[in-house]
Amino acid sequence: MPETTTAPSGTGRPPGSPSSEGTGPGRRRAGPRLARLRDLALVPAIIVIAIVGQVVHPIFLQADNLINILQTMSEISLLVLAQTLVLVAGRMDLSLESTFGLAPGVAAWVTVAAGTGHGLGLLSGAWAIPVTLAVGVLAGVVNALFIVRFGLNGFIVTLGMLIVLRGLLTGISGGQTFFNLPSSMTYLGSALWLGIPASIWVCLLLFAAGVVLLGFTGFGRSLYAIGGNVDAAKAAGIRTDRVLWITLITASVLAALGGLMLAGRLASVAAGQGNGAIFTVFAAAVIGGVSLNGGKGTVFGAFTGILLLYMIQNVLTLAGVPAQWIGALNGAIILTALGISRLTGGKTQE
Amino acid sequence: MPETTTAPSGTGRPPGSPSSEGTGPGRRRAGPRLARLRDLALVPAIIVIAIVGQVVHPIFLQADNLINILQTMSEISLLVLAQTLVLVAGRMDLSLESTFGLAPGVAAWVTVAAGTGHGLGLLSGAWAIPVTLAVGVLAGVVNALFIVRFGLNGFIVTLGMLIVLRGLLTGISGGQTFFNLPSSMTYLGSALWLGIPASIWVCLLLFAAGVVLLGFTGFGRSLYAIGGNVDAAKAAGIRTDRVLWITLITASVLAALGGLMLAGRLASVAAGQGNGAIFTVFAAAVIGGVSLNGGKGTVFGAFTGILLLYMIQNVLTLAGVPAQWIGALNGAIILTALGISRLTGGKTQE
Amino acid sequence: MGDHAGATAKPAPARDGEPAPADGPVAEAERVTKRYGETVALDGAHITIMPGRTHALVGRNGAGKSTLVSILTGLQPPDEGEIRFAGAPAPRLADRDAWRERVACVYQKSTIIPELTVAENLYLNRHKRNRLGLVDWKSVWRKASELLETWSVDVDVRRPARELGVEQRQFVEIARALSFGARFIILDEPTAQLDGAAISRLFERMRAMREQGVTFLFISHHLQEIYEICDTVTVFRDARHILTAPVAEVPQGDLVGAMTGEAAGLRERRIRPAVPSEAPVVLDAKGLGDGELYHDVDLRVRAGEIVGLAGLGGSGKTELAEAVVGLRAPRSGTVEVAGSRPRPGSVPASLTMGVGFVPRDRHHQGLVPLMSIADNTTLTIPERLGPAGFVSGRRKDRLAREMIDNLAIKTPGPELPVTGLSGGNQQKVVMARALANGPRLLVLITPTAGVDVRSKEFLLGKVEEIAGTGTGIVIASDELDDLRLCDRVLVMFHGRAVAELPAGWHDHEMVAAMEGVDLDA
Amino acid sequence: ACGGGGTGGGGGGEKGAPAKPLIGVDYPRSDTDFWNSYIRYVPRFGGELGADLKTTNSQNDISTLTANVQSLVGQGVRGIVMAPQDTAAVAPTLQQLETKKIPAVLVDTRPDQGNAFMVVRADNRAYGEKACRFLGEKLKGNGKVVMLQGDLASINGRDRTEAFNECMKQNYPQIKVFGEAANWDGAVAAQKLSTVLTANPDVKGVYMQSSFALAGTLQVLKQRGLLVKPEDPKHVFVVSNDGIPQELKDIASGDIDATVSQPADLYAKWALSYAKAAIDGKTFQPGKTDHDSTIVQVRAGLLEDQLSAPLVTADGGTYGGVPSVKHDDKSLWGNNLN
Ligand SMILES: Nc1ncnc2c1ncn2[C@@H]1O[C@H](COP(=O)(O)OP(=O)(O)OP(=O)(O)O)[C@@H](O)[C@H]1O
Ligand SMILES: Nc1ncnc2c1ncn2[C@@H]1O[C@H](COP(=O)(O)OP(=O)(O)OP(=O)(O)O)[C@@H](O)[C@H]1O
Ligand SMILES: [Mg+2]
Ligand SMILES: [Mg+2]
Repeated sequence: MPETTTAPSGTGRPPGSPSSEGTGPGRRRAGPRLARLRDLALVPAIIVIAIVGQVVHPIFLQADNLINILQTMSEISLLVLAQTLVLVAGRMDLSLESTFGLAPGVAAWVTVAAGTGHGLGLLSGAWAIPVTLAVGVLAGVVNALFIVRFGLNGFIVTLGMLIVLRGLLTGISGGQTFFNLPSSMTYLGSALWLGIPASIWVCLLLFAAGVVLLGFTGFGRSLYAIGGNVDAAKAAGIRTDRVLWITLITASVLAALGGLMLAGRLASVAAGQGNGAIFTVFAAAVIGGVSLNGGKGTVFGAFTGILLLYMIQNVLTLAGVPAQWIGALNGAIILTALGISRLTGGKTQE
Repeated sequence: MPETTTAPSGTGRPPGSPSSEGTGPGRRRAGPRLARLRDLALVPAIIVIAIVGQVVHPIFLQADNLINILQTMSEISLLVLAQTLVLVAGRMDLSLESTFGLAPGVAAWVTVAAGTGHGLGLLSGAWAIPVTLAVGVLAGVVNALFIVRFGLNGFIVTLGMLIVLRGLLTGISGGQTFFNLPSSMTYLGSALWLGIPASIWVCLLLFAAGVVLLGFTGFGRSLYAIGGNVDAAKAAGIRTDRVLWITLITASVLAALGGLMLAGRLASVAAGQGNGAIFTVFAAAVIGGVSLNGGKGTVFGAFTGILLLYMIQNVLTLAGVPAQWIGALNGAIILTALGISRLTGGKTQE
Repeated sequence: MGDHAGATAKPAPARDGEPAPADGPVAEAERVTKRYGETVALDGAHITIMPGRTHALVGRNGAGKSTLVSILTGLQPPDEGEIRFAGAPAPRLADRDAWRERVACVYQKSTIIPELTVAENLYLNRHKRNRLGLVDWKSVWRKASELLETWSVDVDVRRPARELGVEQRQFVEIARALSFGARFIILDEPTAQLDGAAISRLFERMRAMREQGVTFLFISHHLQEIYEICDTVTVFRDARHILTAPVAEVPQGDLVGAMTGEAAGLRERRIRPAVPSEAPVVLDAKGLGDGELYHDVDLRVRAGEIVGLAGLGGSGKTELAEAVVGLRAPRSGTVEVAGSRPRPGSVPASLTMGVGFVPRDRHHQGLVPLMSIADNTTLTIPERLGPAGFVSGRRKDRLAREMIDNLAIKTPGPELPVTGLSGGNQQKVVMARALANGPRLLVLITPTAGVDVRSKEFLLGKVEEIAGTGTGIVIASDELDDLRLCDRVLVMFHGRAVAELPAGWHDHEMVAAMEGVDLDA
Repeated sequence: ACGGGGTGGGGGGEKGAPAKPLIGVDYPRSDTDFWNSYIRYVPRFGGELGADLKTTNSQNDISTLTANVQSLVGQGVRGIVMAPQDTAAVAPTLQQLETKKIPAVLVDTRPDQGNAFMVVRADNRAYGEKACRFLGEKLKGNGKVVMLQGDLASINGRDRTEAFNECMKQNYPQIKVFGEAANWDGAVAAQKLSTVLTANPDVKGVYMQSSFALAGTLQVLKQRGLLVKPEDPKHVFVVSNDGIPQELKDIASGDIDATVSQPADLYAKWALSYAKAAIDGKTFQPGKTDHDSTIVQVRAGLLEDQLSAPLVTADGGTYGGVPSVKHDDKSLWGNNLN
């Protein structure tokens, strides 16, 4: 046999009988370590911002200011959570920002007394929360109907829904703000639990639930499977349609709840509530490592994303940057933060 | 040696007639006809809207009104064209809306005389157009640098750029509107050629060029290849990086040109020029059949998308719908139009 | 050949019938090393390809063959080492045109762009232009049809490529690579998706081109093909070059030995004991039919029995198997698994009845690429991972480790994303998923596609072992190796079950049956 | 500047009262000419008053405003000036400030609920009314006018819309009004205007609720050959709102006919001085002020200083009972910017 190189047996990978090949102890932990790292990709950026914030203004790290940041982001962070679920399942829901405004808007419309404001006063205040959530469910059902049942393109459907729902809010409110909300509507947004605003508790609890849901339940895993390869998920016996229905409805309900919290904090529902929020929501999710192509990202990552955005805002405010330059600076910081995080956390080109 | 080598043809698998899996002649023509149909998917919707419009107001189909529609959409349609190129290549560029405002904004800033308005008056009016286009090129170069060269996620990069560029415009304008633009800037947006606004000509010519580019040139086809499967495109010898550079820069330049046309039509550059336009742009492109996942869609389809959106707007205005219900109606019509078009044109779930 | 080489046709001087050339190697790779993170894909490997030869490259899954291909075709640079073409150093990576002059390739991974038409896939980046420099679609279409006609592939070239079957796609890839007019062509597992006749056609064409002096580098896991078409063989093992020799001088046993690093060749298979006739029936399908795909098929499998489902592409065997497991609903007939009827067309229903299956295409329906091995293998058994819908990571990893050990999946650990595995090991993951729920009925559709000889032997051994535990097994395949271990084989032709062959058939009988030829007639 | 820190300490300083009072100012937005002028005036008057300023910008978003106020309070400001564009949603913030005993001065808008030390605003309803009177007189009570509205969701825009519509209905019933929502966006305004003009070439008047639509409107008219001198019968009467320099210039050149000058300078000046006065412990009563305006009590706990917003015209005449100021009057803030 010509030019046979007798390779020494212990090369690159261990040869041998099938059962002995594989699992070398040395490489074993590379995978999960990397995955966890990616989850923490924004943490360095958050720390840098925190340090900068503290240098800019000594109040930054005080409890008051941190609570301020958390409370301000609590409502929109529910949208981020909702969008994360939908994105992981490989879809997107633009209409969340409209549900965020419409759901409490409808509740206010039917519960606010006819004389004050321009409510109808049809139902007593106790109905406000059920109505809010029902509107959320309804929006989710319509989305799911178009997307899952009729198989239409999710981007277009939810874009259309965004316009319709926003238009409905403008329509029922006549462009005006609802106020004199029933106390059931203002409770969540204004109560303190253990000295900390209830909305912060709700936000943190829901995010914790989200972490558990996506990371430690079969349902969460099926979202990743559907987002990663829907055919494989089907072939693995996952009821993909049902999972998508549940996800889309849950997302809308979360959006409705977030809207309720904002309505409570502001003791009113503006006709434009939620307008433009979807941009921030996508930014937070994507910065936090959630892929627009589905199957990738974690709830914790999304949380760091929205936290980072609001911390940047807060620091810029504390720094007293001239208003007209805030925008440019904000963008530049986001780009830099991303640069740092993603370069340390690995490429994310997709 | 075990029995494996005894297979008759020596292949271990039996021979068979290959065409058995092929297509019967009956099915032969279905493919291309369907593809062409998809391109025209919005045409029925456009016709329906045109009829409704004519019923609503007899002026709808008169030349004046049609010119009005075309002129109004001409600037933003350049954004749609730009986004279509980028989307077909499998990327997206959110920052186009900011370039749309910033490019003419910078031109106004450096050319508007110092006394009037708040320009610097550094350069003579003749420089306005070169400056506009140069800003476009620059924005494209920065995008391409981050996305192609450093391999960062395009959505995040262009989102960051969107914020930065918008912020820059706010910064240089101090939030105010630039007036008293040099005549070179107002020419394109206000001149008439053969009795029809120049911006309509520019828009139609560029779209025609886009149709030829994407449909009939090697460059255009390489965009589809890159958007469809970038590895395959590389393997086919396409210089994917170079093509993406060119595409991103071209898109930004188109956005700058569109912004220039709008500045010309309004004889001013508002600090918020372009804000929120990207939404309409995506809507038009996606409704027009361009896929967000790349490799699919045509320039003609995108054109029908933006045309449809502006026709709906026009009809609603002519119909004198109460302002507060315009939003909801607009959305409902878009959803319906989509329903019709996509059900006739086949599923587009992706 | 030059006829369909398109605008870029190189002058192809037909060096009439002198395949033994005197000049130096067309391509050489020397001391090439390539690493992916911690994985060493190539470790100082070398290969020398002499002109006019058809050179085989063999090795087990993950031996580094495809990596070498991507380096030889300029898709990626080697970390160390050197590539030379005809003695001259390789062109710069950016200079794609220079690479394409030197080498054409059918990659293992599909390079078909699904949204583009077949014609355009064939002529991508070398479209026929008219005088204005614009693409001349008419002539692109015409040339594409002509090109495919020479391969007897009958498709409308204006259809999007995504509508093609796997086999047709493969032909598009092959036809494209061979139409460049390059003098050196690499084929990475071109036959994995083809049936016998198609392979013969390919080989015929290769022989004809070799007569004209074209050099091939041919990769396949089917060693018979190596003996049939190649004159030189190189073996890679564990990222290294092991041997290069004329094919005639290496008997198959030695070849397998070189690939696996073991002295022993392939094992002789034992004769399976007959399944007792009183064994319970695990699958009873009656009168299954689905339009033109298949009609009126009965299929009955007893516990411990292995039943083959043979047939060519388009015979309906795959669709039938998919109907059995609930991937698609049959239009008529009933499926009964161990006495009860799962809802037709419902995979979850089938799974709860105790059906496990390996789908046809692991990339399509088998794997969720971003998820870990552990997640993929346990995807069908969420209820076993923890209480009340929760998933315990530890339990998941333990189950996955068991399966990794059981199927000898070569991986650093259960947390690795499946994309990090070689093809054969990915296939094992799919198999693991099928076995995860301890199925009573196991349906395997082309279970060994793209898997190396040793792994194939191992996987099939597993199948036998599982049958031994009382599981009924259906193997839908056209690979004779897969069918050989079946107790009986149901042969399908044009949607009908035309024959049933008991174990011990001869290859020509099976082939004839699949072809629809009745030997007894 | 009005008297200094001598009276300080009355408001309730726990520590030694600082030499300069620290006032927090939240700007409502920075993307309109009007508010940018306001933003430029604030530091100027702050300096004149001898106050230290902390500023934030809520970018037209009420929840940002809430957060900003919290962070200003955290930074120890002793009085707050803000201009909430959403008059209902600001109530919780006002309540919070009240409990913390931090006086709030509201600029431009009156809160629907809650107390504040003072509201400094011009009457948005009066804007609409003045524009209506001017157009009504010029059109002699007949014809068609287009109203380019701001955002439906904006209280100021809505006030102008309602006042304009009501005034037209009452005083000039023969005039037909096309109300078009334009979202404070010049391109949208131009689009709607040209659509209406196409369908109704005989439109004779345009009321734009803010200068956002200024240039675009003129371009649309120009394209249709309607941008002609007021004497020409084809002239379309254009009334704008804000009083930025460009509007004054356009009035001078005859391109537009009138505007309502919003007092950007007075907003800044009086808001800051009320804030300082509050910190100094002063109080105010309804009635005439020393700066040509009236303080009215709109409800218990809420005083409002109603600054005058003059109608500006080319000739300074009186229209339908509304007096106007000539465009080159030195008292107009738009003429004092540079
Ligand atoms: N892009 C990549 N990233 C990481 N590792 C890779 C990559 N490509 C190949 N590898 C690793 O390199 C090794 C060699 O892979 P290669 O594809 O060359 O094997 P192969 O011999 O072609 O196998 P097969 O017969 O299955 O096709 C594999 O173990 C694989 O894990
Ligand atoms: N991200 C990755 N990490 C590690 N290895 C990878 C990665 N991507 C690809 N590879 C390796 O690349 C090689 C080629 O993969 P590819 O999917 O092309 O072929 P395959 O899986 O062998 O397919 P088949 O066997 O169907 O013919 C595999 O050996 C795989 O291990
Ligand atoms: Mg390979
Ligand atoms: Mg393989």
